[in-house]
Amino acid sequence: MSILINKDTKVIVQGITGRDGAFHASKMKAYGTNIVGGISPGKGGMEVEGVPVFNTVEDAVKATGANASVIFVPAPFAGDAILEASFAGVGLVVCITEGVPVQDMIKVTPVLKQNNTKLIGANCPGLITVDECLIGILPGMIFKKGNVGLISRSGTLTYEVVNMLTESGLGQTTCVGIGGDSVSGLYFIDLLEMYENDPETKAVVLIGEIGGDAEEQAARFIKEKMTKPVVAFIAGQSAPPGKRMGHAGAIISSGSGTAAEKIKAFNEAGVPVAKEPSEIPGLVKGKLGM
Amino acid sequence: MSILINKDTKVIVQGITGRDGAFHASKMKAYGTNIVGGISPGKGGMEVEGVPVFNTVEDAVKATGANASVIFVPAPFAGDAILEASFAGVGLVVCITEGVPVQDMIKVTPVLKQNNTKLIGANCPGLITVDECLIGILPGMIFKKGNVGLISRSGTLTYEVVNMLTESGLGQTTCVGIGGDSVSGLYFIDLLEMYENDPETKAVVLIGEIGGDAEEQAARFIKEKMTKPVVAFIAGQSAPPGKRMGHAGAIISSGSGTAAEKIKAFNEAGVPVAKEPSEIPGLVKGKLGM
Amino acid sequence: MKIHEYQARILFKKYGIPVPEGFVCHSVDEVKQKVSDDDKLRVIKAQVHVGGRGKAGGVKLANTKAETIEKAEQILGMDIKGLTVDKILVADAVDIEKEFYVGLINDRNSKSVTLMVSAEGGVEIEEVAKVSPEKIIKMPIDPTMGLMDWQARKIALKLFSDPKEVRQAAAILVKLYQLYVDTDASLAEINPLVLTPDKRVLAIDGKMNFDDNALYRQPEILAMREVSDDEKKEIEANAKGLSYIKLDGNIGCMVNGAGLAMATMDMIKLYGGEPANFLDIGGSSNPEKVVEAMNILLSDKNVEAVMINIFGGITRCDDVARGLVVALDKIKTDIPIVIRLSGTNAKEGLEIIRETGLPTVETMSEAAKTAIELSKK
Amino acid sequence: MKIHEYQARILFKKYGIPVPEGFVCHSVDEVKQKVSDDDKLRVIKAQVHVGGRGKAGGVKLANTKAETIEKAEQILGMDIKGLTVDKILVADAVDIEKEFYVGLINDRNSKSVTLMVSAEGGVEIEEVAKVSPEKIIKMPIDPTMGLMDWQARKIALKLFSDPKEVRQAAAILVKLYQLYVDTDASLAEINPLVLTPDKRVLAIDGKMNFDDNALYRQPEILAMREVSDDEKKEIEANAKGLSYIKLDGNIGCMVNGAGLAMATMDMIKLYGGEPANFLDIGGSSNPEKVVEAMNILLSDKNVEAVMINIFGGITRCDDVARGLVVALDKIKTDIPIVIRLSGTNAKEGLEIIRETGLPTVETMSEAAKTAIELSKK
Repeated sequence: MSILINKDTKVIVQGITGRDGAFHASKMKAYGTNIVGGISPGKGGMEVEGVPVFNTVEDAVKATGANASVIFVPAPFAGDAILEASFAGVGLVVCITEGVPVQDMIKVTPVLKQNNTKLIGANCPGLITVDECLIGILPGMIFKKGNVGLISRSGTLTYEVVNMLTESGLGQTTCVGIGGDSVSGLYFIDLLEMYENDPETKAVVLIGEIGGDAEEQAARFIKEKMTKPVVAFIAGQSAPPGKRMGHAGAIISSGSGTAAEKIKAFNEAGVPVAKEPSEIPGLVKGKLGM
Repeated sequence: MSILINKDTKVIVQGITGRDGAFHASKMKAYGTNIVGGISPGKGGMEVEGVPVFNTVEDAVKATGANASVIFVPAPFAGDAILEASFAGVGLVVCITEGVPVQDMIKVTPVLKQNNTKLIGANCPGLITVDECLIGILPGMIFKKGNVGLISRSGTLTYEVVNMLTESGLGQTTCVGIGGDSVSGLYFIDLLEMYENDPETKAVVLIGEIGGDAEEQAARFIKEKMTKPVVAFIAGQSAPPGKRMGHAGAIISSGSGTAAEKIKAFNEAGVPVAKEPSEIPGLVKGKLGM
Repeated sequence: MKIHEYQARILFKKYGIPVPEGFVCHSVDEVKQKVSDDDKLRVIKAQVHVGGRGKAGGVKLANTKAETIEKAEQILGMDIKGLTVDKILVADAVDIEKEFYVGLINDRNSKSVTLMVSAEGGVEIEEVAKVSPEKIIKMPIDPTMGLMDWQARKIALKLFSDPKEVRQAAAILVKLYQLYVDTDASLAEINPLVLTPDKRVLAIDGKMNFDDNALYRQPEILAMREVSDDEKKEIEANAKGLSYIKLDGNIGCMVNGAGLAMATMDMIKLYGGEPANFLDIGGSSNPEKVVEAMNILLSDKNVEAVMINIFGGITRCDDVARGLVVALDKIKTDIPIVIRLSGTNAKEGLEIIRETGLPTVETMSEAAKTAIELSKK
Repeated sequence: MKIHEYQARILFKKYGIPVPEGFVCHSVDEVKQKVSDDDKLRVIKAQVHVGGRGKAGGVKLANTKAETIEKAEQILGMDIKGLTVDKILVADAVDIEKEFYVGLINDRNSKSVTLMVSAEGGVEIEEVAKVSPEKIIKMPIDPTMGLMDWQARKIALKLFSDPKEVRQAAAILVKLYQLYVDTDASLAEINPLVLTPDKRVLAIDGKMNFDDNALYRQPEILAMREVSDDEKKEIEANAKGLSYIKLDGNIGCMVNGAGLAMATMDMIKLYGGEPANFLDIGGSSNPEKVVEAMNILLSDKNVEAVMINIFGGITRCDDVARGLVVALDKIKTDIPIVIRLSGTNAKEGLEIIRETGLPTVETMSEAAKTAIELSKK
């Protein structure tokens, strides 16, 4: 078991003829992901990295039965790519693109709800169900099959933590990078609920950062609804207020969204918060009685 | 029985503090319509024609349980008034206002669907279930309780026909003026279906005019789905193409929407079409074997 | 409200829809001044609010400046279906590889703005619709989302295959929709939209109509209005709350309500007469409005008899009658008038009118017959 | 991106949101020139990108022209929280009957633009939110319908009761929302929105921020950008695909990935150091980018040691190492550097770097400790 994706997931790549799209399509294929098609308007009929190209998502879904899509198109076109996938009935859309305007994300939100589409991102590294399916730009080789779930607002920091987990013998079920933008698709709570219902996942690592109150909401959710142990880390404890720390969503505004508030919320929910990333594997092992 | 409205219908008047709103509120009340409230933002708490005024439709619905609304606000605000009523959960909205921009009507259409709101109009005289409920600006005294249903795109022409029906002894169940705009709420087919299902209605008079193909669609519907007799009249047989005959929707464009096409469609569906309004009562009596 | 091609081009440009270079001219002198000296293929097009100008000789090609001036001379002043050409568009002619049709309308059935495209461009789309409707692709547009880029691409992919052409065409569709919605249009056509041999996608001819009910919030569009004398009268009437359309017959009619006004015209025709106009005076019994209406009606010199047809509803016939008496007293005319009142308090109303000696009748058909007879005297 | 109050006023005016008369001045001379001779109450406000200017003395009232000049002299050149005031807004002061707060933000939780209003205007809304959150009315706006008039009226009715005031306030809300969406704003505040004794509703102070990710399609907004020296560096870095924020410490850091960069700063702090910056170089191993990043980093004269922290994912550490070696060879600096590589092919990468003699470590904590030590030498 796993959450969101597995070996049966059929993936299409929107923007497959672009540099990043083509590169990561080949990487995903190499990992074993079932890449069934790519989209590039006017280039339907071509092949890229051995993958058939379609003009529209609708064409691709009709021809291949694709149920997941990953988006590599430039930021000005990413919102529209999400809409196209959603209206074509794709159930899971993963938007890797960085720099998507917030209004575009706000505009897609009611459409996703109406069409029952799950979105990961934008501005995210994607997700992986270890040894089954990798969607996005995650480095597959650092993951190892196991029982830890991981959700993160970050990219390389996630890899750092996964690497530590793997090296300490803690394999993973599904790891999800939900992205660093302020308005995104699935968020901590949505995924925590999925992990809670996934028999294979025994513990969850949550990597938050400054900005917003998603971590506080997650802490409440964990306290009230979760039976499985969660270990957290919050990046940005030393960040000054009012400055956007790279990620569009990583900003302390009007004094709210600080790391201190988030750590306090987790502590109150009985969730241990690692002081530095290298503490995480130990905390997980402690919770699992290992 | 009847369609759409009856003695239990609770009606609010949007724009009750305006000249037309106040005048017709009193006329409707005098007819026996259960007018439970009026709307005028900032004038909540007042009374007009003995009717309590509310600031918003939401307030009025909460306080009175209103399930129908009639709109008398000026054209630039009519679209918004429809939206307000629809979002407040009013099931039937009757928009009397003339001159509502088409884009405003197009914008309300998906909202009406989403909120399950029935709209009559805009640019219509309203509707009446004889001796029970009158919503709009129809002259109540010309109607008489009976078994004929009537649907019309026109105002005074409707009164003319109703008067003839009444004088010839043919009373009515419910008469609906659907309005003369090109994009409107309920249309011929919607209402024909209701009449077909109303046990009290024995025959239907349909008054169409040039423009669009709603009459042709109605003819097809009658042929395929209706068991009750329908008699039709089409205004505008002598109208030149390309000219808007008063009603925004009454225009023959690109040679389509002519009276001849509509009459042909009705003839093919076995619906007798009166050459002049005064023929209508005779045709109805003939169909009813009277 | 209609605008000319040259005006549609101005709006197209504002929204970034590419059109060939061109300008409008009102006289041959202006053509001489504005046309550059270099030889190139130009097209000279009559700017009139009527279809079929091509067949009528209102569109001509020219290779040189001299030829352009010559053709402009031929077209300016020309009569096309009763309209005098008083302005022309002089535009660069472009080489055409393919022609397409693109149109947006307010569709009554889907109750939405509907996009129509066809690979059969450059001809009357109504013809295509009749002969081979399957060649027109229609897509209703959800007003809450507007025309989304992916939808525009999907439609563009039905006409074009090269990615660059698809991109150009899709962008034009999105821009045209935006223009349409922003200006409360009721029709927007690009016919033809062309692909040039050097793979540019261009709007060669444009047509736009606008929703009269929305002009109050479209000052820029309203400023583009150019009206004929007949239209002036219609617009004046509108401003007074009257709805007037001039027709070619000799029986003037004045009615309350648009449907009843149409039925009245039909009745006149049914009994062998010819209506001179459509005239809806609306719902009030205000004598001033009746005076205005009569003045407009009688300004048509073809009118030989007048039929007044009023149904009294909420406004009772006796009130209407009193208004009519006051109004008709103010209007000095020899044209015979017949008055028909029906509905609430019709008897009382007719009584009031009869006292003044004006001819009255009780049914529409009688009124029509009487008016026709009176017109023949 | 932030703009000044005087710039927000320009946008407000463009959208028909009423503001008192006023103008911006960059010098006392300009004030002398622009202020009219008549005596009236004016307000002189420092235009700086920082809150609390009122408390800092950056807002003053004046009754006469002479007084206005005097107050302008006091404010121009003033230091507010480290920022020098180089422009002021001189505006007519208005009598105030009531003050309100109106704000629009992008709300992360409802994933929508959210309207917030409060009858507690004129004070910091964050204070109201903390002390009495029930006094703030919030409404998420459906992006497909926008802020509908009836919704704006409903909200306006919570603040005003007279129909005319409700109408004015509702119109302001709708216009502010339109402005917000049209310009890709991320914050729009009117604080206070006031009711004057003569029952006009006016925007007295305005604040707007914009979504940096959307500036590519907002040329008009981008043209309003006024940046401090620090911000200039950040914007330059951004243009090169780097994300840089200057801080006050002495340990420069260069990291791939925003989350890891934050964690690196935190780590330095955890071990008693002070980070000099946030610097995310993104995902590539391109030596040019590393050179650019190092140049920006070292242009901060406070930097006494540099910590490079790279996690190799898809881009392998050996490739990154080769890039680093090339880049560091180009940069001539005496500032000590410690490099930490982790992830894919970390060992091979570290080996390559060690060959060049640069100090390398294997863990983040070790890297932080080493950098702190090096900075003290």
